[in-house]
Amino acid sequence: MMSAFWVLLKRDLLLALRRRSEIFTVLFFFLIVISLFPLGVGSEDATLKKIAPGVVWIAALLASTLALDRLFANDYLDGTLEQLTLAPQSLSVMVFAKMIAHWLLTGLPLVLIAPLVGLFYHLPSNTIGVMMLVLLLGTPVLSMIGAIAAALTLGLRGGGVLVSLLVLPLYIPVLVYGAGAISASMVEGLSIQPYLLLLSAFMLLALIFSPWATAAALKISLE
Amino acid sequence: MTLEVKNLQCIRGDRELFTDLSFQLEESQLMMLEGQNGSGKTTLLRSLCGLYLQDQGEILWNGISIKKQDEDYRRELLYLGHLNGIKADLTVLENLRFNATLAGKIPSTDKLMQALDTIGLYAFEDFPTSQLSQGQKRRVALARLLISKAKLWILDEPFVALDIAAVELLQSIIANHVDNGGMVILTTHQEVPLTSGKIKRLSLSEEQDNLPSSAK
Amino acid sequence: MNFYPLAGKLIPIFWLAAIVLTAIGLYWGFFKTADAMDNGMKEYYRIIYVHVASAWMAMWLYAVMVAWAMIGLIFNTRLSFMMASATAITGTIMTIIALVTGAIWGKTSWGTWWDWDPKLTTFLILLFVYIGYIALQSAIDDTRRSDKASALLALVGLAIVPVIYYAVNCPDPNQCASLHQESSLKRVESNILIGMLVTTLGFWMYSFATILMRARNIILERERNTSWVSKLNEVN
Amino acid sequence: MSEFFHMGGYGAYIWSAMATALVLMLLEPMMLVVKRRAVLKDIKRIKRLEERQNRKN
Repeated sequence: MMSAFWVLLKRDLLLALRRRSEIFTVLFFFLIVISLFPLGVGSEDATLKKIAPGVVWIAALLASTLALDRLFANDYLDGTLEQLTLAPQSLSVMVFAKMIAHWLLTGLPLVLIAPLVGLFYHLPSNTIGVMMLVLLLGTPVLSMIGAIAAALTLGLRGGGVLVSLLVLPLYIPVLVYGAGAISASMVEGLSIQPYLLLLSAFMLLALIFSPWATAAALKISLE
Repeated sequence: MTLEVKNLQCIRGDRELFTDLSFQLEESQLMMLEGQNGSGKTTLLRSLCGLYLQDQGEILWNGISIKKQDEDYRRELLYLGHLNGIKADLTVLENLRFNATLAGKIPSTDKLMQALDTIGLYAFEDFPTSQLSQGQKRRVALARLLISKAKLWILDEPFVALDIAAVELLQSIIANHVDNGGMVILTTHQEVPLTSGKIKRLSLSEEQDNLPSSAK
Repeated sequence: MNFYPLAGKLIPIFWLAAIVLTAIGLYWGFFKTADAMDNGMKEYYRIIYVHVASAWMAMWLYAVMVAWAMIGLIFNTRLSFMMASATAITGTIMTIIALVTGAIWGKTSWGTWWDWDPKLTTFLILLFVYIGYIALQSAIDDTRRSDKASALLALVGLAIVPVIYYAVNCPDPNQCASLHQESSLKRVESNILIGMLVTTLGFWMYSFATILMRARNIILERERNTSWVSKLNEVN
Repeated sequence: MSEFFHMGGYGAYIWSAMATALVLMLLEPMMLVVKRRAVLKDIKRIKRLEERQNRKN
């Protein structure tokens, strides 16, 4: 069972490596959205600090939604997804491998680019640290919730827009506490621990339920 | 080992594809599935794989419903559909190795190279699959048959896009599998000459009653 | 299909009950609660009957929809899926009514049409979830797949909506422990409560009636090629 | 009577809230009836087609 997990994870990373441009499109989308806000809202120091937490997270939500399209679509079109569901392995485990690969390719780059966002928005260094931490906790949840929607909309016309419609409302808890933690870190004397605990709880719940629900959704979509 | 189908019924949309379908398949038997387009051949094959949930009836493997066996049944099963199930960005060898590992076997490179040789892709192992022709891509998919340990092969139009040499090769691979006690179900217009074993035929020709009233 | 004729018989009964109960509830609310104003309530409290009734229905119907979806997924019964999708649209309409009347309430009591207060926000998100369900269902042509896929989405929504409610209610977890929102029901006078409950009952009946009507439409549409449909009185 | 509709200056709000609910709750069943008629019409069409086919056979 574990060999299927690793071999699939390795395959997805290898495939992404052969099409490097796709990793960068998501990353640059994120950066472009981030840099649009100061142009639209104004670039005073106080404004930037105030909007930064929300902007980072909304950009992350949009970027992660954008990337969902690719999670299963290619495998669906060339028939490898069909073969995955027929392999004598647990589909949930394989789906989990694909989620991790997807996060490594689309979520992790956002975490790593966060210091640059901090520079753009004049954030203090401890806030940048908090931002990286909450992105690290929150973006996997986005990938895992998104995977369910991506599986449900597999192969549909206008799937991309539909995925956003389904998934963005479900991202709200991550947005609220992810952005809340960054804001709190800029206020003297506020603890960010409760935020981190809540985000970790979301991650745990997503870890338990999402692979299972995504596998069920894939089976429905492949019928 | 037996595959047994009891009173199977599948409905697609508001159309009844087939109803009350029963048959049994034993070791060393090959079943040819016949029927026009839209008669439900692919749907039948997909429900035999467990990809499509039938509306009524049962599919039993060794007397136990395939729904209950899940992974144990899938270990005995090899399905080849219309899609090749290979990644264009991987090389021929990578594709084959990945598919074999998924099936639960970690094969040696020698064995994989030998399979590629047999299927007519000698020295193509490091080619990206995207650079192959349609027929060659199909051969990559067919190479799975050579390294598979599965007892039951379910092949949907396996001869499509193959040239004459490849058709003969596939015929001999299938005959060989039946010789060794395997079971094969396939849809095709191509005859498969067997050296041993038994050929069964199942026709899904539509009867008038099954036609939707709007199409009458 | 015993359901179809049975539903046909029940629909008029539910309609009658809906009209009578809603009328009684609103009559009570408008004419029998004058003493509420002596206790400091302003006239606009009368919006609350429709608002609360529709808001309760919006939530209850989601629960009903999920229940049908779950039954459908477990037992693979087609009727349950049809009931689930029939429930979704009535639920959406109830959510819209709750939002509009909530906004009007907001204008009268807070002086602004929209306030990002937890309850209104939750209903806005509930509306998005309903719309997602309907959008997914209408995007899939194959009825089998659309039934099951939307049912699964409804289940996922059920798991996440309470979390959203919590997040919206308590965006700052540092303060939530001390903040205990008392149930708004307790503050309501019993007289007004009677009006609210009777109106809600009327809305339940309305929902039953429209859901059954829609379920009948869905059945007819999906089974139009079968012989039992062509033998119905309606088409002869 | 006008006192009743006026409702201490909040009449417009209260009645518009009622009206929204009423309009939506009338519109929904009306749409359902329209839909039902359309479906029944289609079923009759299918039936007509079928009967003609049967007469030919």
